[in-house]
Amino acid sequence: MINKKVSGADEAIRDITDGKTLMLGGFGLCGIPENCIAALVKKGVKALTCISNNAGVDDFGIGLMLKTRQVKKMISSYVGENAEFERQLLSGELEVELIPQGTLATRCMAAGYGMPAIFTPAGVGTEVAEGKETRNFNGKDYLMEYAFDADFALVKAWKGDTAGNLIFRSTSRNFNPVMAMAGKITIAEVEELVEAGELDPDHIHTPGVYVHRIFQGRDYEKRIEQRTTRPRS
Amino acid sequence: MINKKVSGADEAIRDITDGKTLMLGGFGLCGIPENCIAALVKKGVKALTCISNNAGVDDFGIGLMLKTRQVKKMISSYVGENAEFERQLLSGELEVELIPQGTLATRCMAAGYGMPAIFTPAGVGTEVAEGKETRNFNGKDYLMEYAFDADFALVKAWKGDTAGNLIFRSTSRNFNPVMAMAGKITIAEVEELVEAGELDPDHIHTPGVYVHRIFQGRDYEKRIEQRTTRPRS
Amino acid sequence: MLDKNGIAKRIAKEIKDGYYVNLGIGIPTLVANYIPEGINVVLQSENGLLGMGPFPFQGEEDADMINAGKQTITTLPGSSIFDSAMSFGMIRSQKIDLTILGAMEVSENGDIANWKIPGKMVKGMGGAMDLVASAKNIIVAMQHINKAGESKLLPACTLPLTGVNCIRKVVTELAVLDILPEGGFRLIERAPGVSVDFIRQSTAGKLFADADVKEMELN
Amino acid sequence: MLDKNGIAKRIAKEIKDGYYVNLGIGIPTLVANYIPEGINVVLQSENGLLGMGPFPFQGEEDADMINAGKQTITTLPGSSIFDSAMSFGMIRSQKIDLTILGAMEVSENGDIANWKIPGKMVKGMGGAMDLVASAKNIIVAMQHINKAGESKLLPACTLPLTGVNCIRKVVTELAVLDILPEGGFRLIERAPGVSVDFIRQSTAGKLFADADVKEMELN
Repeated sequence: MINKKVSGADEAIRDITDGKTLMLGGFGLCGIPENCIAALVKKGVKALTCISNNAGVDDFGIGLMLKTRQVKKMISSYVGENAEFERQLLSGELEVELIPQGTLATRCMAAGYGMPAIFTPAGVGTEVAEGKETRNFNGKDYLMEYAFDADFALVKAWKGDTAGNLIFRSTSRNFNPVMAMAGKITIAEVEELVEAGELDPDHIHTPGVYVHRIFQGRDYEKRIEQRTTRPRS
Repeated sequence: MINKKVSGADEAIRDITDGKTLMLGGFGLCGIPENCIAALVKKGVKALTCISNNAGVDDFGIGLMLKTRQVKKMISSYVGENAEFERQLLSGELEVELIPQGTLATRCMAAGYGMPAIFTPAGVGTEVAEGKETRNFNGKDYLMEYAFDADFALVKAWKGDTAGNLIFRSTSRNFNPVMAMAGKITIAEVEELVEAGELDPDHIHTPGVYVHRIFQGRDYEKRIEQRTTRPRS
Repeated sequence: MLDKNGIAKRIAKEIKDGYYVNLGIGIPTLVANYIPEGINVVLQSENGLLGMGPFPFQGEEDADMINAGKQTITTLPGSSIFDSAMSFGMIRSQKIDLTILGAMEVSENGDIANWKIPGKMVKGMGGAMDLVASAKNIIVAMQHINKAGESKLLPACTLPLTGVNCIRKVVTELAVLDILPEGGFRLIERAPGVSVDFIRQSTAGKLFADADVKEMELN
Repeated sequence: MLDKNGIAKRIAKEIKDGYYVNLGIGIPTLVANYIPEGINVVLQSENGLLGMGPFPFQGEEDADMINAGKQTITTLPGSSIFDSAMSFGMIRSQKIDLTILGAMEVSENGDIANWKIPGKMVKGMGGAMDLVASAKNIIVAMQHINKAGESKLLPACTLPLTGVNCIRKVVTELAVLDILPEGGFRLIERAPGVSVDFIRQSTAGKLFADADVKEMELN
């Protein structure tokens, strides 16, 4: 097997430089690459384009990189939880491209699956369709949307092995597997890194071929956005 | 949960009638829906269009349905192991459409993912491209290939639960998950059927929403085509 | 006139045994509380879960287990987890029988606007555009009139659209209305104590209403 | 002149540390036997496996664990299993560093034919068309001349094509040849004991050969 293990976040992101395009996994604050984000903030790399379903909250997730003004452009589907984001957007400091969530996911998958473009009905007849090719199949209109072209994908998994294989836990899976497939260089941080051979080949969500670097993350905060509970009756 | 359990193969295929289009999972004889095929042979339904990577061997798999002349048309990628198939093809008794294996898989996935068409470079410049739309993206030519439209998908899994969730074992996974997503009605036969709740939600390959009927198969033969071994040294 | 729970309760009656249902954020989420006993329904959450269960007990919240509203939730026996591409794959291929979502405006030809107020609000569309473009059966849960008393059921939407010609049923604090294929709202039921005249006054889009339209039954 | 194992042995020298490799049926399968010690290579089998291991010991064959040639095989520590769509997804997105496959004919502009002889043989293309259309690095393992002594390295293929302008290297029982971007075979190495003249005679397509082209080293 090919060994993908690196020492940690700093080594993993060593060649992420100003102006690069990054995909970041996660939905809300669930399943985000916390260690990579912290390392990017520490490194101070700038003018990034970030493809991520959400933009974090004011003081966590991608929000940390917005605060330090490291992000030039966000490509997201929903950014409703971040006041600093909204401020930068309304002031024109931040470019934002909002696209449907399924389109976001499928454009990642298209990159990982070597499909240059896909068709989706999402956004037909709306401002999302402006400037895009529309095509009718079987009486229904679809937009043609292009595969993403990202320099790096930063994903977070539950378990991984030195061969780069990843297993996700619960709904922290979300965008992580499709982004892992889509990066030119994919960096995976995991809660538990094991030796090749310790994961069941049938249960691997992302095969190691898609992962270029893997490291065991630390100090995971795994913040909860909406702590909803029910009383014990 | 919604209960998808039926008594067995006969009940599962009850509404497969003459002239229907079926997808059948499996690669070679690995992971084929043995019970469903036996029930179709018993029922004697005719003029079927079968979408399957292979056509079985003379006396097993889809080969059994070729022997009984139940198949009008095969859509496959490789059919090299079946003399009866070759005879029917050369005599003109059987229509055959040979398509690249990746195109076959991706046209299934397209159906399951609600994408009317996909782009693939496979077959550009060959007879596979005849009559198809070619499109250039970033300097490379692709064929546009349409999603399959199958009345039924017949798949074989290792374990399944009454909610229709499926888990596959080893390389018997192959086309089964993508065909399971693609059938208008999907019938799954499993080696072990358990109650909903007994399978780990993180390890399910095919979510139950894609499966309409599930039953515990029996008398699995699981024939090996090429029994290759190495000596114990 | 219905409160939010009343709207949710009325919508719950539209759910049939064996349905896979996607519930949007807000009022739609409340619908889960009113699904009748004996009806087997599987809730899809588009972040990647089929078989959404109730909120966890206090102390059992799991940061890795949330719904599309980012709320901590639980699974049920038979649940499955999948990635975002598969989640929207099953939405596009119409494996979800019913989608219930909120709206800021709906038009008489079935257009919907619910994601953006230019210059004021830019939260994004999330999965709403995918859902409305794909679902075969969509119910909108919304307020019939805004705080200024203006109708949100319009001849044409004024806000940026989420989807066109896709909504077939609307449930508001005042009424249940179908949107006719040829255009126009058809009044199906009145909320308790609400008159047809008041509904007519509150509907800016074309309204078709019989004088004797029945009152909702909520139990 | 090389036998099949000799061809496989020569091709194995092209494999670099860290490569993901797809091996076709026939001679390419034999390549796995000659991968040098210390070179870490992961073999992909397009039916859905990364990390193909050796054949199982007698009595340990598993009908569920086969390669693309339908042979019983094993996994290695770090293997992963996936479905056919993902398998060809990773092929199309060029995650596989090297593809080795057989051919019936190759042309001087890099076309390949290996799936059909009209009226005689109709086995199908399997995954070959996907592989040749997608891979960035393809080596063809083939016979230079057929049993009648006719060249299979042609100005243009006569059989139905598998792919166009995609092959860059060919290893035969006689030689290693590159296919030049501008067209033509360039002789890189001679098999032991084979003369440049014989290779020239055996190559119907345009051949570029220096008189002093070196002999292969196989060990």
